[in-house]
Amino acid sequence: MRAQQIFRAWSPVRARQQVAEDTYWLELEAAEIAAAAAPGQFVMVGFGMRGWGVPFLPRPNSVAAVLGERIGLLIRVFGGGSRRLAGLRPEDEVLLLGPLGTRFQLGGAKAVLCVAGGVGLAPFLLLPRWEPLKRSGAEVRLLYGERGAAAVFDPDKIRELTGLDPEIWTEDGSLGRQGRVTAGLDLKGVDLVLACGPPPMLKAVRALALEAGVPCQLAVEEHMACGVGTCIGCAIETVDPETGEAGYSLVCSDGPVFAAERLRW
Amino acid sequence: MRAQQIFRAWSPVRARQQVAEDTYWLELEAAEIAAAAAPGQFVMVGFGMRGWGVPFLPRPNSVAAVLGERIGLLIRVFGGGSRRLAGLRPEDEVLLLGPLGTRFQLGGAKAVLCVAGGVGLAPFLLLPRWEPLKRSGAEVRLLYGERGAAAVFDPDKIRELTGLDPEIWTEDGSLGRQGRVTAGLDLKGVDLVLACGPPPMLKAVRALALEAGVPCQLAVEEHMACGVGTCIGCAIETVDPETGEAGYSLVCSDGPVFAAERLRW
Amino acid sequence: MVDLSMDVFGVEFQNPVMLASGTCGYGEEYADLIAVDELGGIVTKAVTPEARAGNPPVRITETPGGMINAIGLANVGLEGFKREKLPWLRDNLRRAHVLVNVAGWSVDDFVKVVAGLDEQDGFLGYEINVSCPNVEGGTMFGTDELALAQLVGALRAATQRPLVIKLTPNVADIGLFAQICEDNGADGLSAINTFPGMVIDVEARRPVIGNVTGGISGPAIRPMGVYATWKVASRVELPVIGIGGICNARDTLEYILAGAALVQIGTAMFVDPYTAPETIEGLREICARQGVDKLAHLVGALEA
Amino acid sequence: MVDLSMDVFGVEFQNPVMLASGTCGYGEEYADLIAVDELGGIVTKAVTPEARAGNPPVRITETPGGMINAIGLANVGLEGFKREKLPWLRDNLRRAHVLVNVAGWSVDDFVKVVAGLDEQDGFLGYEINVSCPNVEGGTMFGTDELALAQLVGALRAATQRPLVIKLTPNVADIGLFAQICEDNGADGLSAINTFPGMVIDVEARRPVIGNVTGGISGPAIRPMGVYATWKVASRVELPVIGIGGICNARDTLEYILAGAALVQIGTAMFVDPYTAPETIEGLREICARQGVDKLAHLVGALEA
Ligand SMILES: Cc1cc2nc3c(=O)[nH]c(=O)nc-3n(C[C@H](O)[C@H](O)[C@H](O)COP(=O)(O)OP(=O)(O)OC[C@H]3O[C@@H](n4cnc5c(N)ncnc54)[C@H](O)[C@@H]3O)c2cc1C
Ligand SMILES: Cc1cc2nc3c(=O)[nH]c(=O)nc-3n(C[C@H](O)[C@H](O)[C@H](O)COP(=O)(O)OP(=O)(O)OC[C@H]3O[C@@H](n4cnc5c(N)ncnc54)[C@H](O)[C@@H]3O)c2cc1C
Ligand SMILES: Cc1cc2nc3c(=O)[nH]c(=O)nc-3n(C[C@H](O)[C@H](O)[C@H](O)COP(=O)(O)O)c2cc1C
Ligand SMILES: Cc1cc2nc3c(=O)[nH]c(=O)nc-3n(C[C@H](O)[C@H](O)[C@H](O)COP(=O)(O)O)c2cc1C
Ligand code: FES
Ligand code: FES
Repeated sequence: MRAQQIFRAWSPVRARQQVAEDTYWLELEAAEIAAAAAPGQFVMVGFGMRGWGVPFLPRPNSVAAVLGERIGLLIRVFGGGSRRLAGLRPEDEVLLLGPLGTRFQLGGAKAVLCVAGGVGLAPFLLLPRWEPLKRSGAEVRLLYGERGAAAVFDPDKIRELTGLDPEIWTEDGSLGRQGRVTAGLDLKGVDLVLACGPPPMLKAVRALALEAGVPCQLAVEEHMACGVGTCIGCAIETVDPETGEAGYSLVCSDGPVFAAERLRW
Repeated sequence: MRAQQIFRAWSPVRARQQVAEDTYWLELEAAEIAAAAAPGQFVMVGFGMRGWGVPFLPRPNSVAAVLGERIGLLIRVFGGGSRRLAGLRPEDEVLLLGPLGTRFQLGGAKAVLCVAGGVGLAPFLLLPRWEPLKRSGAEVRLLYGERGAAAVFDPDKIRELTGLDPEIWTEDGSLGRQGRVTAGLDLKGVDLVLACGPPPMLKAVRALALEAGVPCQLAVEEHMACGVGTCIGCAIETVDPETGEAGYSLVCSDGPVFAAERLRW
Repeated sequence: MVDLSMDVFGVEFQNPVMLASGTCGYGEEYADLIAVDELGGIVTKAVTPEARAGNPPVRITETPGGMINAIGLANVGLEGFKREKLPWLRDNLRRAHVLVNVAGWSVDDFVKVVAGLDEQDGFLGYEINVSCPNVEGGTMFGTDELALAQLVGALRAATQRPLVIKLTPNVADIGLFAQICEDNGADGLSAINTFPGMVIDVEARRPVIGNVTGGISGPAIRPMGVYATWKVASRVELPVIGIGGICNARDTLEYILAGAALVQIGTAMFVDPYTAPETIEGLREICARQGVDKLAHLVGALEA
Repeated sequence: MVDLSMDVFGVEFQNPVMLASGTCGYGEEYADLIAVDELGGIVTKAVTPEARAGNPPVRITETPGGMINAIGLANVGLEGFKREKLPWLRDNLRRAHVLVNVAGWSVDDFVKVVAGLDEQDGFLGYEINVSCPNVEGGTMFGTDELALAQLVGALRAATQRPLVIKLTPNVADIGLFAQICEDNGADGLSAINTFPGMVIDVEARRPVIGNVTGGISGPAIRPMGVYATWKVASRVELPVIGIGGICNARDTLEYILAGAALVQIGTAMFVDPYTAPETIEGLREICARQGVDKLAHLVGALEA
């Protein structure tokens, strides 16, 4: 039996809105998942056996908000699956499975640096739901990088959802500071780094944190089918930090949040 | 080269409405097809390569109305394909190919009896667009049978679309006369019978008409892929009325309207 | 009340719906999502003599109407299975039957697993994976008449338990391979395993799958699975377990009419973990509507 | 300007996109819908020595991500083809190349068609259908090593024109059959034809298809087709024509990267007759974006 119960539910779309270039905000009614989800966790979003097509398999997406009995998803269009999700309208229903996977672990950290690349922003939008953080009163900084201004999720909306003032970086300098978000990585005084975004970004964050000796957790992605550990499909190379032994872990159930030193990168 | 040009066009849904049990009325904007379609002809309705799934192949559907630049379709839900068509909403687009197939032939007929079973009503709703009929001023009667009242397309709407007063038959007697529509087949004074509906009905109409020596044309159905005669998939058994030789004809291009005596039933 | 039970391998299956090997872990993984013990049964992930880490990522991706997988037979191995997995199956599945899927690269490998498990409790019999297209050489037994005959014979000598051979569709005449299994003492046949396939990332100009090729499963292969089941059931007397793209009760009936006494659901469980219980419910409804009081009467009832 | 041309069989194809046999009639049927002469080429519906009426209905139905067909090689026959179809091809296709698909039930049948056509104008060469799973015995050449070798040898002796053998995927090792074709004088290979399949109407308890079984095509089989193309191209030197589930330029590139010099689009033309011209346009766009100035450079460029 798992530590946390997994819910499976047909879930009506309640709101959908374009929030940036190729990027959409979806709100789904899913009371049980909303009540249980924590930052870092995800849901599998699919169409069950009703009207399947593209996508056939459900798609993993981070829980990006809990708004009463709704969850919010931040979806960027890559291929056919995310395109269909982005095109959903109120009246439509999706099949949800969740909450799934591991969560960020605060431990005793007092100064947390969150690094988001692209829609890797999603799990950090859920920070207000992080119980350990509320209890500890730790300080949180959020860095958020995108290619250009058109792709940036509205900073005001980020403030509204999280209470945090995001520090924005764009590669072309069209908004916020120019450069990659990893260029702004000042780990002084930081005692926990959390990151989510494209692999090159995660690798850079990981290298900087390991070098600085700052604890670091990364939320990673891999192709998934089941989302619950039965298909053994979402393997990622890891090392056992104690024995140094290399092997595979499952992103859906051992992750998506991994301690930086566990990833064999 | 074909006698009539075939158009292929992405076509926006302009209206959709449930009109009877499991039965929907769709209006699609398709100016070229609207301008050219004649009673008996059909369109292939599909989703192209965008978001395919179920249905994968397009589905044949009779042109049931021409309303300015729109065509109307009368769709009854049987399986996954018709269910998706029935669920379309304004904003959605479908891929249309048409007009396809043969049309009813009036010849010199002066008294035409139309026999419709179920959504076999569709081609007769297009009768106002039948040029030869308009010119000839022939008299038309429309018999329309359904299982029960819940399935009947509103007689007022039929009047509005066609100017005809349908004679309604239901198997359970819940509306109009009780019985099968073929029970009401009085061929006295009739010099042309047109029929569309389920095969048992068509066979009954055919037998009665052949017996009475009244010319009869049937609009038939068969599974289709291409709709334009390339796949040779929609074969139906026919006889050459002159040589008596048996063989196959293609419903999509030799039909869907066949002279009763050509069908090997 | 419709009777969905099937008498196969000398025992009663409460219904014909099993979960396919590699798609339900060792049962426990679905235990908090569905009532596993209400199913006809489950087939475990393949067990090999030693534990295996499996293939490098990417291991799975979607294909039209299905998916491709190259897990590489990642599994806990014979000892791991006995220690970590079998106890749960023994303690929790009272009515659902368990087949242990066995894979290997030599007759010895297969015999080692079967011999190592045969005295244990908690499972009914074996499903022999002679067709996994993912691991080099693994496809051999399933497409080589002589090797298959030897393997089945050796396994028959090693166990009295139900011995089911899982056929690969990747042959010209699947009936012939079914016949070989029957002639050499198998108790049943599963049809089908996945088709070899490949997906290419045209931007990176590389195969998407780490292992380059993988196996195709899901609805896309359902008509091939129904065909194979019909071919096999027409050829041999052994019970057939139909597999491939089953998503619901209607699909299950296709296989049963084609001659399957049991079926397995795989990929569709990823689309919706309720697929298996809803399929059982759906079988009850269709049988009731069609006036069928015992589903077993429909096995092979196709009029063709 | 991107160069999409391919030099194959000693001639230049203006682009690699052909229409597959049985899905474009004899070309004329699509002539008022698309500019057929702008394509790389077309493959005709199978031609047999005598005209054939084909199988009883139902001949086609949809399957998940594809379709099943059992047309039964309905065609106008050798004389009908020469009289009614070839003139149109000769008069209307100046740049698109034509392969005549040939089917039969004996070496003689095939030779008869090839010998009967060889002196005619209006086509480039032959595609030999040794794999049609619809007509009894028709599958034989494609799955029987000896019969295939004899057939290819006999046809080689009968013509100097390009001789392309269309392989069936219904074998354990398609590379082996490609090798046999190469060894016996073929000029090219088409991969793949359809997979045998079956669809059952569970209410009527009958096969949906009049012929009971049929061939599965469409996107559902694309990963199998890419795999087969890669296997064949890795095994032989002959040019390969990739077929199976191609819907657009991206899919075409999968086949080209796997080793195909040409491709054929079949089922997708039913979904949208503009598929072929849009695929050619799409190839231009992708090449331009990727900085590829000559598409031929990508043939077999997969890094695996
Ligand atoms: C734990 C987790 C959380 C995620 N959260 C979000 C989120 O909040 N917002 C968001 O926009 N995206 C998120 N993603 C990525 C999202 O799942 C992919 O963008 C999506 O699967 C791509 O599907 P597609 O059909 O659009 O693309 P395609 O490229 O057409 O997909 C083809 C196949 O590749 C797989 N695939 C492709 N890219 C990825 C990827 N990056 N990760 C996993 N599988 C992939 C698909 O699942 C599918 O099987 C998350 C992924 C994971 C694993
Ligand atoms: C010329 C013509 C005109 C038609 N006009 C109308 C119309 O105006 N309104 C309407 O509601 N229906 C009409 N039909 C029938 C309609 O095409 C079918 O109901 C529809 O194809 C069923 O598809 P499905 O996916 O809902 O059913 P499914 O049973 O899931 O379809 C499975 C497969 O069978 C084929 N199929 C099933 N039934 C039929 C059928 N009766 N005819 C042809 N193919 C079938 C489908 O095309 C598909 O390939 C017409 C058919 C033809 C040939
Ligand atoms: C992720 C995955 C893993 C699989 N692993 C195994 C395996 O270990 N042993 C085996 O015999 N079959 C394995 N299979 C094949 C399935 O058991 C089944 O035969 C196949 O998927 C077809 O059924 P489906 O279309 O319902 O999925 C696997 C399939 C998938 C999708
Ligand atoms: C309706 C239909 C008819 C076909 N007829 C032939 C044929 O006569 N000869 C042949 O070699 N292949 C025939 N095929 C196979 C196709 O040429 C092609 O190999 C197959 O459909 C796979 O390609 P696709 O997935 O793009 O359709 C036919 C396919 C279909 C769908
Ligand atoms: S997605 Fe199936 S094991 Fe992780
Ligand atoms: S539907 Fe293709 S020939 Fe009629």
